[in-house]
Amino acid sequence: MNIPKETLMRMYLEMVTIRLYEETMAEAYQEGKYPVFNIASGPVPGEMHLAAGQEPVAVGVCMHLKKEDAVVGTHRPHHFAIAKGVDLKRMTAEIFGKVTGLGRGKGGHMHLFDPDVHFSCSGIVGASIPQAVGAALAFKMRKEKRVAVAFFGDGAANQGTFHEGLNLAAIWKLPVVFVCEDNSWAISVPKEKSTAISQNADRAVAYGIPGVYVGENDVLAVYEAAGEAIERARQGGGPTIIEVKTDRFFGHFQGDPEVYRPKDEVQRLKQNDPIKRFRKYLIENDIATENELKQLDDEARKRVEEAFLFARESPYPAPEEALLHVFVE
Amino acid sequence: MNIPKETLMRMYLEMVTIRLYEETMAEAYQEGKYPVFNIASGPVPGEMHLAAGQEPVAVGVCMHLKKEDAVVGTHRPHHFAIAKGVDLKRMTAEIFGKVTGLGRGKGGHMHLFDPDVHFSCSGIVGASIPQAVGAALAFKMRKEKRVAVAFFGDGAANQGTFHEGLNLAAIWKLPVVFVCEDNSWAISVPKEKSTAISQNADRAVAYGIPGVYVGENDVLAVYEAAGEAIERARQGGGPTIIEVKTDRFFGHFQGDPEVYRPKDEVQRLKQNDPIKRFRKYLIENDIATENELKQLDDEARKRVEEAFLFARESPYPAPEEALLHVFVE
Amino acid sequence: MSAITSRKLTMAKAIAEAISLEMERDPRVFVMGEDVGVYGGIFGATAGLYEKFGPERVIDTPISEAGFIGAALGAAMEGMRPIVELMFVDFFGVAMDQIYNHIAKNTYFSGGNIRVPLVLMTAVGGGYNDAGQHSQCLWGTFAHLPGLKVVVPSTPYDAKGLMISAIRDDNPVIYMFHKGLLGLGWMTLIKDSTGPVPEEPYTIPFGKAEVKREGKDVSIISVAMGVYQALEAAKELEKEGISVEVLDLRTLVPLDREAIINTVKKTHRVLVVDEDYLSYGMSGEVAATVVEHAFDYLEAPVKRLAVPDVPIPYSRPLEQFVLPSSSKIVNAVKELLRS
Amino acid sequence: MSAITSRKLTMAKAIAEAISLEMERDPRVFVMGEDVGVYGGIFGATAGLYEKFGPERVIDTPISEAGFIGAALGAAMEGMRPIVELMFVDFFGVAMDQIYNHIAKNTYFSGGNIRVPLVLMTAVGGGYNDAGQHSQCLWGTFAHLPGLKVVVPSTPYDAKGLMISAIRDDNPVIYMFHKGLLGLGWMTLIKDSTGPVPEEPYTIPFGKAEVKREGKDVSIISVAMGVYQALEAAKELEKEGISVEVLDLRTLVPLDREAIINTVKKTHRVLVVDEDYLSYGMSGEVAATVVEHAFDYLEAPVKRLAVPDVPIPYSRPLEQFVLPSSSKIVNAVKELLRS
Ligand SMILES: Cc1ncc(C[n+]2csc(CCOP(=O)(O)OP(=O)(O)O)c2C)c(N)n1
Ligand SMILES: Cc1ncc(C[n+]2csc(CCOP(=O)(O)OP(=O)(O)O)c2C)c(N)n1
Ligand SMILES: [Mg+2]
Ligand SMILES: [Mg+2]
Repeated sequence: MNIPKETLMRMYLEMVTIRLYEETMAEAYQEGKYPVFNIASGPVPGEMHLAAGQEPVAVGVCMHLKKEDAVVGTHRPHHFAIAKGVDLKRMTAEIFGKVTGLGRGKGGHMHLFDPDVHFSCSGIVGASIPQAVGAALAFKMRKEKRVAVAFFGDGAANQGTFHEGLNLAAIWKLPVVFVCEDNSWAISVPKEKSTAISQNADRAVAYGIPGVYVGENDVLAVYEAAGEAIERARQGGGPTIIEVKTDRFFGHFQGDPEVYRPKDEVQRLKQNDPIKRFRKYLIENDIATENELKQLDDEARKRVEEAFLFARESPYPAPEEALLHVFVE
Repeated sequence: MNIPKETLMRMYLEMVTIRLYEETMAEAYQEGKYPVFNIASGPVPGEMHLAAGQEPVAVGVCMHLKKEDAVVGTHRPHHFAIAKGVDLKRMTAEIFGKVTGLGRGKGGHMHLFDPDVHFSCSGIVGASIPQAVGAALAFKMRKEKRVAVAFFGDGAANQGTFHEGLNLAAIWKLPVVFVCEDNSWAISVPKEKSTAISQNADRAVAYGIPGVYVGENDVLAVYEAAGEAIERARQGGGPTIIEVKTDRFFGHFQGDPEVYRPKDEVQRLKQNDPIKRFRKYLIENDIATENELKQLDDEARKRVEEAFLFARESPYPAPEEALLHVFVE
Repeated sequence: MSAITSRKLTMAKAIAEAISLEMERDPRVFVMGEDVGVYGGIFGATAGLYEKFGPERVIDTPISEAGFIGAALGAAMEGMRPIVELMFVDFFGVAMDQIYNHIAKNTYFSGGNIRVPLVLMTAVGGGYNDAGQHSQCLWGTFAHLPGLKVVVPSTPYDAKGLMISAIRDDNPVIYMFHKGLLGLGWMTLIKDSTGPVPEEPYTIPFGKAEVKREGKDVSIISVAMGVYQALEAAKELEKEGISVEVLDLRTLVPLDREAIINTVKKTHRVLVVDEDYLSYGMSGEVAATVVEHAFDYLEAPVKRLAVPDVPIPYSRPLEQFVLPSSSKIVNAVKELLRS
Repeated sequence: MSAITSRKLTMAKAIAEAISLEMERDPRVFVMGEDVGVYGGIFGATAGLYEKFGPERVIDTPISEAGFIGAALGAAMEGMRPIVELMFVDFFGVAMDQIYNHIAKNTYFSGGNIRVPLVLMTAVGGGYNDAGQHSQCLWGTFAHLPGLKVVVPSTPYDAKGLMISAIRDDNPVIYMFHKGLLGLGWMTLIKDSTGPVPEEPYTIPFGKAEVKREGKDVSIISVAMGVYQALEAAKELEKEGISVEVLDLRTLVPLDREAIINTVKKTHRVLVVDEDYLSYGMSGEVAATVVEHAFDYLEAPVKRLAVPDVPIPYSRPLEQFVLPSSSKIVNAVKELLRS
């Protein structure tokens, strides 16, 4: 692969932005939850699923997407949203429940909708798949060269919607790419206890479509596999399923006691931090200097800080707004 | 395969019984629907899905089953029920809506429950699969050497329950056999328009289980494939999916205009009538004489006639019975 | 609202015509579902569309309701206006998550930024011995969950106008047609299943109940088959000097509470007729509306005639026992007048 | 009913204890669901069971709700007594067909020949900013469809007794525990989420509402969190000389209509408090019951306080605006007394 430097630098920037975003969110989430951890308190209440460690999947795929391509994410949506170019300020404001948020505070962290960049997500495991299929159907019906991507987890791959969605996409030869994040866990249930075969990519056979397993949590490997699949989809070649081995650094949600997880697992996973590795790669291959990367680090920090500042300073919606927007006019 | 004559004769008897049953039912269904075909009139109202032509699947599989093995059928359930040994009189009475029916007239043709032989079915496409998985789970938990079979159509194989059920059975290594009847149609939708690959048996790969496609509507071929799968299940070897090419001689339901079906298709399929072929096989291989088979034909006719007579002569439930049996005491 | 017409159509044809007109008018409109193509829909609601618009806009699907209903949502969010058929409402349980957690909620979660112009059409109703997985109405279930408009036509005229309104609505609509009212050759025909339908497109606003018959002694409030049965009963009761007002709600969401209150103010007595299950459903909601907002006008307990909380049984005497009918309505009205 | 006890448990522990006792007593009882094993259930309803009974009787499942809930049915039909957890009730839409078309109907379709001794337990309720796919109550949805008993405990004591009744019942039961009442360390703690629970097994009959507090001016009828809020409000109102009766329905199916009628006969005024959606749900059913059967005793319109037909929003001020609370109850009661 011959990837332009600009692209590589953007990948780095996006990954760092995601990581910083998630770490900043983890802190914000803790606010008001000390000494008593109460999920309902603080500036960011409710459930919180963070994706630190899983940056390569989101970035490696979304680097190939245009603004008008559609992405449907999951309950753990921030990395996808950021990689797809969702307005970071309004996204953060949404997560803070503010009226300036993408959904005026109605959706929160699992319900981020940015129609400008065709991003949506959902708190229901497996729900993304048919919806991305439908976006692809719309594109195909209108003969537009647009692509839809459904992200979902290894746990979601055992939902019925996986089967139905992949079959529909295959028979209709739709421009959609299915991307499964294999982070080995669905909350406390390890993949090998939930999934009859070791790789969901092998389930491609059941739909007569290509299936690719990316066995390392590496943005370049993802980028390569995704590039091919997205291009094939865009050219009318139909769907692909890509599964990527990736790592969840945080608990399933913030506050997860993680009793089910081997004590040292996270520690071990972090040895293989995909951002650190990518950084090293960029430097060792003389693609970027420490200084250049430092600049990107700073840029990422600035973006994240601005987004959180915007969110914090934004007002809450008026309570009566709760009654609006069940329907549009 | 060395199949005892007794078994072969039973296969023939069961197939003939099914065929006669369906033909007799087709006639009974027409009663009261002439000159105006009104689905609500006559002694057998409502929808009616008949399985003439599909006898080999039901018989080839159920011949291996014991009374205590479980079978979950579909919206087209008569052949499975007969092959599993459901009480023919009470089944027919149920279809006639009589109080002597299996469900005292509450369920009708799509809801036949005979706990004595562990038979059930449902009008919902794909619903049989998880339920058979559950029966198998019960057997395994209790360490009983019993097997469950889920029957379903080629159309049902695109339901989410297919995926979920097969995955569950595979990870838990349950004693269940999945049997897909490929009659090429789901109402008006041909299999090639609904199913991304040509054989659902190949979807076994997605669950790491054996998959077998029986390409001819032949009771011996089914018997052989099913025997192996059921024996494996019984011995703790886990699930199998078997798909059988079979033929639907009637419309999807009685009254189906079948506009979607090539004019001569049924005519053509009947050339290959699995019962006629099996009859010929038995005679040509000197397994049975014309006379012996004639005796079985008569026995089948007697069983069917008795069942219909019982149904016709039975009383309807008292209207107020409608309020009973939502719950058991 | 539209020119007087002498052309009569069945409700099924009226629905298909509405869809056809809108497909001509708007290239974003398309149909998908099981057997909607060559077959023309099991209940004829898409008859002729495949021939006219071809397989690209009239799409036969596999039996994957969660898949294709979810896909309809995805397409709607990308600017299409799908009409998706769920063959029988009774099958909703395989696709309900896409319906009520996504189709019904995405607009709200997005603070109004996402439009979901989607019509989910589906067959409801019993009376032809198809048992409890093929005979339910379930409008109460859908009306309970916010985010879907719930439309239930009772005449061919309304069916066409409400369907056009549904297609043009930028919000998701569940459109429930009653099998017994469609005018299908293979169902028990009731005379009002064929009725005058203008050829041109027209809309009927949601949330406007219709007084189908004026009366002063008692109000019967219903939808779909219940309206038809109420009108039959009203004729019967008229012979005995009882004057019945019949109100057809037409849409459950939005619910025309004002019309409910107005009819109570006039007659002071209410019978709700509901082919859906009795408890926790439409009949309860109407009764509650009456006691909340028209309490002072009420002269007798509200009465409810609905399926008595049992799955619809198969056998004819059993099914007839649990379904509303005009003779049961006659009796209920008489009881109501005695109380 | 049982000896006086001073031992206090959270509702979550009371549920887990009930299950544990029944698993000891009856080898047919087992548990399955997502994260019910090592994790002990996301809401702790199965805490300690895995350690005690092992992976064969406390089974972690893949995220395949239609699959494993359907499997629970199959197992129940073959003589087991599964307790299956649907993590949040909001997810019902992926498995509803197995639940309401099969689990709820097989007994009826079989004319009583099939028993389905199955408990579907699930978490309900909001108030902690988890938005509309994780905060609903939806008991109205389940209570509308015949064939399931619907249990909604409000105290640890009831939770244990009702769970044991549910497990021993030969019919399918949906058992809905309110997240805010479980006594979880990571939720807003309310004091009654910990309460006295006897150690021995005991049952509480279904269909028996409980008068939680006697009063004479107005009746508040509710379940789960609403009961707790009503009791808080009653204390408040007492200070102003208003005497409130609080009725906890405890089960929606069967519904104790007699208790509803009796309380109306006593107080003549009713407020229904419902954390489920307003329309076509529990509040309507209770109001309808009152106007059908206690009309002559009613002195004011029935009032309803429920989620106003919007999906539960995320942001705190929005969510607080739509959920019932004790202060809203206080206001509603005062309005009711003015009318
Ligand atoms: C239909 C449904 N079932 C269960 C849940 C609860 N739940 C939320 S996330 C999750 C685990 C998902 O695992 P996976 O798909 O691997 O994604 P990951 O959390 O690992 O990113 C579960 C069970 C849900 N949200 N929706
Ligand atoms: C969930 C669901 N969707 C749709 C239907 C309507 N329906 C009944 S039978 C049928 C076709 C089934 O095809 P297949 O599984 O191949 O079985 P066959 O009828 O060919 O025996 C359909 C669509 C249903 N009963 N349930
Ligand atoms: Mg995972
Ligand atoms: Mg078929």
